[in-house]
Amino acid sequence: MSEDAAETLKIEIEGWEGPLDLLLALARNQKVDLRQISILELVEQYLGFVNQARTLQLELAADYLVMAAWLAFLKSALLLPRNPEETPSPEELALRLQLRLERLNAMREAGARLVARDRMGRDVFPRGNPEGLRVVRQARWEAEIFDLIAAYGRISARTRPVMHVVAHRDVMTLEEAIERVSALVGSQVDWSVVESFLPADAAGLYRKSALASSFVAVLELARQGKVELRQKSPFAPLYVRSLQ
Amino acid sequence: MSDALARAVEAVLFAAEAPLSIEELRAHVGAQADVRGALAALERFYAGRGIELVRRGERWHFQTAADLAHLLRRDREDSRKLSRAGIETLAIIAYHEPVTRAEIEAIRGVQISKGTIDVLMEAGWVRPAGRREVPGRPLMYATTQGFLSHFGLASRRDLPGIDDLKAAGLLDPVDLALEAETSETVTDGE
Amino acid sequence: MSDALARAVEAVLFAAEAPLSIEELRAHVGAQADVRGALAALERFYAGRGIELVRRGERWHFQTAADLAHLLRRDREDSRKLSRAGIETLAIIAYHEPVTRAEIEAIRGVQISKGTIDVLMEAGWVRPAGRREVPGRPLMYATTQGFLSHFGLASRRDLPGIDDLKAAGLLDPVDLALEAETSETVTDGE
Repeated sequence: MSEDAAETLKIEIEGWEGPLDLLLALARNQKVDLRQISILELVEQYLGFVNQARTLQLELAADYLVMAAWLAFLKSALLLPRNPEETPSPEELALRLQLRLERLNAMREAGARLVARDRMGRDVFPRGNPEGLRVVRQARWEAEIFDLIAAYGRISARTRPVMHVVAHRDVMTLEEAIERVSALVGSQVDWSVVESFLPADAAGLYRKSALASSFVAVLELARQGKVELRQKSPFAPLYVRSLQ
Repeated sequence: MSDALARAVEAVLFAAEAPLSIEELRAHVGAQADVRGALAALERFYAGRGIELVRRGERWHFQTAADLAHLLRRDREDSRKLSRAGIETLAIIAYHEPVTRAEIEAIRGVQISKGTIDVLMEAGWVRPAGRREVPGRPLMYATTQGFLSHFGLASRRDLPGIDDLKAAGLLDPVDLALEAETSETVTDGE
Repeated sequence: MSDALARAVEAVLFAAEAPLSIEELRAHVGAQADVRGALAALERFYAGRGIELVRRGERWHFQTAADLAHLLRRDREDSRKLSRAGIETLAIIAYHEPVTRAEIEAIRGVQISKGTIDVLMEAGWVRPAGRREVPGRPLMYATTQGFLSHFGLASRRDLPGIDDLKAAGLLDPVDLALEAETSETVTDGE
């Protein structure tokens, strides 16, 4: 390791971005194509740097020491009589290291060429005051005539005075019942149950209606003094007799 | 005037954020430069192109040719369906025009937002139609020719009347309509 | 290609605030227009002038000629001064995309701080580009249209030296390159 390199390294110790970065800098000091690099020489330089840092009592990050240990192992593996069974071989490990250095070097150079290009806003400029392009969005509103008419129907239905329409049912009105009972009661001499005044064919809802109306009719006729009523107990048959 | 100078003035004017005076141009391209000559050359060069070099007072700048302004804006139509509030409001205006917003609300039984009538005006179906001569002089609304043609109507008289709506079952209160479907003994309640 | 069309494309590109694609240009000048032909004509027309028409990715825009930078360079500091880590990371993404953070770290030999990629994304040069379908599904990164525009590249094929790097196998992962090398050695040896 040359004196010069050691001096440089001493000064720049803060600047390295990790062991691979340092290795690349050392490799470039060999001033040969990275493909021709001597890995052994590189290992010597790296270990020399680490030792120097130790003697200067500089604090080295752990990854530098890990790399130093690995390189020391690689060095001995490359120098000692090899065990052919051992994989990966030390040569392969050395090649792997060399490939990694080549890759990092390639990207470092590519980055430098990239940032040296004519860059927008630094070397070339877009128009300073563009008029700008405008997209004018227009809504095309859609509705069908049926939607319109149905909507009006809906509003009218919603807001017209509410009319409750009761579906028509067959009923016997009170007037009808009074007439019937008045006519029939006169033709009977003895007590008769209310049900006997209902139309013979009355059935279902109509019969219920007729019964209710006839009941109210006999109450009305009794009030008028035209008939009298008799019932033995609550819910027992109700008897009617003419008073005339 | 050299070609190199015209190129320089061209680039400086292009990149400038505001029109530049002769002095400002000189500060970029050289104090001794025949900037006026370069500007004249550029003016000729760009005459009739999509870009023009124009003078505003004592300042110069590039702008797009005025007759191409229509290309710089692009219309895009999105088709959108009218909301329920929108269609109901439109229906009320069509059947009752001219009608104020308060009257529309009274008929709908619901308040309408400002946006609802705006949308109908944007669609070109509704227009302001004078003011009602009552306190506050509220604006009245009516339908347009565009409304008639969109809905395929020759005139507003073509809108189905209340009797037509009733016959079509469109006026049935909801609960009755329901009963009509479930029972056949229903007769007209009126 | 008509002169009228070249004028129209010229005006639209000139007015645009960002590079435009063929489709975007068509939206302004007419769907059937031979925009490509017009662009070629404009490119020839502006060659060597102070303004140039350039393609960046699939988009086109006008910019000042690079050799006039000295007239235009603004006094302000380059606000996009990148750290060395930033430059290397950007180069690795550009030459290897799409690439994961672990792959970037493998090439650089150090961990990259979260901020490094953030700065590149904030500059608009790098974007997330899906996930690698390996355990952990790491995010991949790639460059953007803005990257091409900023560095004056018509496409990624214009990246400096990319063909040589590819031919030398320097853009392959180390393990792949190693396989190639060792298999060669093996065949040599036999």
